[in-house]
Amino acid sequence: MENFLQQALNGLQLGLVYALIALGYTMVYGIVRLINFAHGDVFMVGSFLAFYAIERYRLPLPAVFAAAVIGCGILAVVIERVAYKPLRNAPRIASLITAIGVSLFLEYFTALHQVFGPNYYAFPRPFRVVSFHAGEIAVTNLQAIILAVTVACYLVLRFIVYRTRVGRGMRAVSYDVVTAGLMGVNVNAVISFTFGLGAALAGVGGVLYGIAYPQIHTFMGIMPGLKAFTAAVLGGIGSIPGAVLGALIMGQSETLTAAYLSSTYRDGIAFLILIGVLLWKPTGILGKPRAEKV
Amino acid sequence: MKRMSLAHGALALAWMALGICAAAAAEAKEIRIGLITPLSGDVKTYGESVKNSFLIAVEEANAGGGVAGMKIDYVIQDDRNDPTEAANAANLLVNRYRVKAIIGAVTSKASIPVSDIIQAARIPTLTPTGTNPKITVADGKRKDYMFRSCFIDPFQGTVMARFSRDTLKKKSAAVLYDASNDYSKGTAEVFRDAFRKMGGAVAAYEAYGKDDVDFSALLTKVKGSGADVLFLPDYYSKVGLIARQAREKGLKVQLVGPDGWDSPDLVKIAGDAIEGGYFSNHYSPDDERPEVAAWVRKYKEKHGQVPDALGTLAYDGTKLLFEAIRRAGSDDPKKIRDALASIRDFHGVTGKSSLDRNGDSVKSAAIVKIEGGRQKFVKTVNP
Amino acid sequence: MMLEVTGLAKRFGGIRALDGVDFRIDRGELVGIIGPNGSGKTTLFNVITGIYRPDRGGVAMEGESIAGLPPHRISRKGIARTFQNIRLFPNLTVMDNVRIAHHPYVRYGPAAAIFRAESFYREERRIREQVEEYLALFSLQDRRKELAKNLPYGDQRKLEIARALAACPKLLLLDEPAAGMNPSEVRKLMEFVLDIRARFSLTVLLIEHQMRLVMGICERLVVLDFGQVIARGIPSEIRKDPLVIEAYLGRGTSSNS
Amino acid sequence: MAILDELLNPYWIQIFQHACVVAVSALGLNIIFGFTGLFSLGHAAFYGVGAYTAALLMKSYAGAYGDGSFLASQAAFLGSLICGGVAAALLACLVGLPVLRLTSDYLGVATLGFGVIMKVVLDNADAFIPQLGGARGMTGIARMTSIPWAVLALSAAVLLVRNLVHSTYGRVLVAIREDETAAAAMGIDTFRYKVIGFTLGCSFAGVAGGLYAHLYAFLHPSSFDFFKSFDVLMIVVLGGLGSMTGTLVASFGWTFLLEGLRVFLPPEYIEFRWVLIPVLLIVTMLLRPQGLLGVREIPILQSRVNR
Repeated sequence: MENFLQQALNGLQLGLVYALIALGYTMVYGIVRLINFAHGDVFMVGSFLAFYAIERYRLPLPAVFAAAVIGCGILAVVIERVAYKPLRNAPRIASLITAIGVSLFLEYFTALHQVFGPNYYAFPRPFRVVSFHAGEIAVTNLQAIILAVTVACYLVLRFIVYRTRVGRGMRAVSYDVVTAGLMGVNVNAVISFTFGLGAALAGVGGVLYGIAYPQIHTFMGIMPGLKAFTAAVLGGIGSIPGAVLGALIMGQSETLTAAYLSSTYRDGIAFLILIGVLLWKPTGILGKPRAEKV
Repeated sequence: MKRMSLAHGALALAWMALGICAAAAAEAKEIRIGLITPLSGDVKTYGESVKNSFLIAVEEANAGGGVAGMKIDYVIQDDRNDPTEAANAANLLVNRYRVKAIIGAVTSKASIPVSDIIQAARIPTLTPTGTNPKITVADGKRKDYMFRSCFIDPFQGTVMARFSRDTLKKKSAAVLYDASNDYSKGTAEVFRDAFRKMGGAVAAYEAYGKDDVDFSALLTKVKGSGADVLFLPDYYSKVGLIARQAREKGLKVQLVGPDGWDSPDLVKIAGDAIEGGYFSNHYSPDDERPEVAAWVRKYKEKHGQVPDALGTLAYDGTKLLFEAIRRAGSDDPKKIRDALASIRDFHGVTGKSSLDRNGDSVKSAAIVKIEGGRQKFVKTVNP
Repeated sequence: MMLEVTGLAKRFGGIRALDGVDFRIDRGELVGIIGPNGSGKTTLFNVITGIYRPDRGGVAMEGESIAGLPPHRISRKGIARTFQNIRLFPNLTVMDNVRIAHHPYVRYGPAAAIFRAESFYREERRIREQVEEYLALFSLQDRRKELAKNLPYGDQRKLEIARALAACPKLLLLDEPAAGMNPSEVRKLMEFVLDIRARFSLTVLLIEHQMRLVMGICERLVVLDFGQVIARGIPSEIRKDPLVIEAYLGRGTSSNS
Repeated sequence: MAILDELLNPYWIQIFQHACVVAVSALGLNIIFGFTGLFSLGHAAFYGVGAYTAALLMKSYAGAYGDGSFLASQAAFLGSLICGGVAAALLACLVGLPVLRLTSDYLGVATLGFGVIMKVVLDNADAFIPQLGGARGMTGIARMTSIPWAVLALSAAVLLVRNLVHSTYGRVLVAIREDETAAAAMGIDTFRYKVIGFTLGCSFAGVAGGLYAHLYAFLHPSSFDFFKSFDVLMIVVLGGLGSMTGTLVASFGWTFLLEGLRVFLPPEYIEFRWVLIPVLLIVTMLLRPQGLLGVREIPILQSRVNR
């Protein structure tokens, strides 16, 4: 039992990091119906920005987060302007292809020596990791920080979406772009803001990920990105609580598969769960069924 | 449906034309060799070590007046650690650039398709780092133009199993390996079997995936298994992460591993967690032989860091090939092949090696301990 | 008897879109279904054609129950329809839109298509001739190679009816065929519906908002409100029915435009 | 003469064959996505299934009968290609029956998930069938694919797609893409045809996989991961969804571009190859969102019954 709880705690840590990435996927999808495959790579950039902030400039932790958040936000807004906005009225698949293009570009471009370089870098720990023992279970201060930061981000996000003007704009645009535009919502600004906000969360995720799994390289964003995206779909893409729920399920399924079956099958099982859930609820656990108007 | 307009036809043709034509000129009194190495993709960093070392070896040779009176001309191709691209690169080098010999590829999954192509084209090729036995011998058939200047998977697994059992006196081992990496998987299997044969128990034998970063589930399992030694056959980047998480989980077992551990970055990633670990290597940078010191200095001068194992192996491999060309005294691929096959007791940075009848290197391994964040030479193990 | 609907019920969440609808249509009749917005008219069509499964009740086509069958099976029993919000195949040509409807009757297999057997050419020729007939009927023959999405609105409506006819139905369901048409177009449409009914010996059931159309051509009317039949009978009676007047005028949704 | 010499270089010939193989697979995805409108992100998995099936059969044939005569081995090759296609089709049908009930992006995600699962299976396949090699890759595959085979397979694929698309069956698939509800109301069993379209498209991938296996003579699971599915998707979209000509142009363009950059980029910029490719991809997409050719076809691929 202690073992199980310990494993579940491990899964929680992984799930919380996925959640931060999944939120960006779900918001962007909710607003422009785009699977933003470059999101995982924005997360990678966040990790690298934090890496430089700590290693080279010795910034304090809050400044490290700020650097990653701002850097990722700007990057995502630029990506949106350059690669997605011109295609907003084109077939949806066109922007999906440019998203894949942007993703490849970020991976290979940042691997150049002139940018981040191709190495596996050791991510410096900005604080010492200490374990606390509660009976047989070890909890680290790192896990506590990850939990606290993720919950805080989630609350801030909910506040923005449900309590602010721009959040109302986001909800309006996600409901109907054209009508929102007619009602005076600045659609372009709202879309840019959404990309920026999603990327900012990915930036936070990038910092936490670097601290938790202290090795970074320019291809590190692919799998967490894919898993987080899957989590968002699992929870019901477009739904904010859904993304968190999906991410927590992904984290648990991966860790428990590794613990009780074999780590080799962790990806396989995670996606089996995804397919199973979709067959049971075709729009994800918390996704609203989109009835077609006939 | 509309008919295709001229403009669109032209655009389409332009796309296709991008790939076609251009020619190469060859000069006399030169021997052209090729290098296939991953210069993009997830193992670019290994590919660059190999490229840097290869270039140092070429520069040295040319500065000394070339090899057997011929200047070394070279063509470098990227394989992106992708078997298809590696095969294309080999084809390009063999058929279009008409190289007389090839160094490459770096990873096993890229080296196997390369070995098939160079065998058909009869171009002697040497992989400095590909450890899968199937590179030189597949399905019982020796590819007689393919050689390797590093250990094969079984050797290191056996060495570390014996070291753990006999020297460290460990009774129960745990093994964590990457199931999608043949180097990791192959070494793990051999270690497991050898350790058992020597009377030890294998308490945990667990796989993970290439992109896993969270090993807590596996480590919790290892902790519960009561193993007193943990074998980690993988590259330093993964090993560093695992070691670190193991210490954070309060796991206090002896860590051992193969040559993939060799990189200054291992200590950076793992911190104290890797302290006291042992691994098998081709050489140790603080080995006192003059070749080693000279090589480390040269690499540091050029690239500002200590060379890793892959780079050092590539340097030795390239030198080995040049030695064969020198002995052949010609740029005839057949003669170079024969010379390669006959090399015995070649002295390189990584020690003395000979190529056996399968084209594989027979060489001793160094056991290295990580102490005070540095690699410390422990002893040499002969095959 | 062509179609019989008994006690049909369908709910969406808390809304009873259909709540025990009964009516029957005889062979060759032209019946109109009217009712205010949201009274369940289109849902009724969707349940009859199998797009929605009914919660309760039965639908019988020529005495055979079709309730709960998938749409394509129902279509093959001889029911074809048009849609309120026009659902053509926008990126197919006018001709291909109509040709699709022949699919259930095509007598060559995929192998014959791939190897271009004689039967393929024979059948394609036959289909083509028939399609030409339908297109001529709707004066669409000059637009046969245009993409459906590029047609003007009126032609799209016509094309949708042509496509439905090409499926060789016994019963044709028209969902607001006159929507968006001006009075002269509506008059032409009325004549046209009567004409095709005679020519193809059809039974027609139509939903319509425009009173002019239903009163002008329908032999009988069924009035829906809140998913229930509140009146049925010949147009002149319906016009005077107090329940109907209340349903329409009582809520201010006048539809006598 | 120099140009001819260059073009006949075995290197370009190998790339040409690879382009043919890619085109066969991409035509399959065009049936699935371009014509039927089913968003599949798992095409490479079926490519892999075909590759491993054909290679395994061919290898066991060679083992059972020795090298055999030329004709016998060519016939065996044809047989294993067909089996590769059939294996992919069977699996597609099995996967499609549940998964094709999903629509648009959800279908894409489910097929992507299937691709990831398939990669895990291939990585561990040696546990069940040692010859498949698992993560170490499968070796010892005969080089059977040749120019005639590649061209023959591609021509057959093009002909098949062309003849099918310009028949009532092709029209049905396109109708499903355009409006599934309306197609069902026209008496079309849409689910059945979705499964058929998906299965057929995947069988193309299977045959292409068999050709790939016997062209490169080495199979590794990493050649069939979800990234490779993206490659095919890019080709199909780049060429123009629903355009066979576009798929052909993009398949050849893409394959030759990847390889051409090896030759054209100055050696010191070789590592920029994969920086340039995504840039070209993005720019092309921005300039031609509907694909290079949109829905245009060269005359030979247009419908004759339409005129």
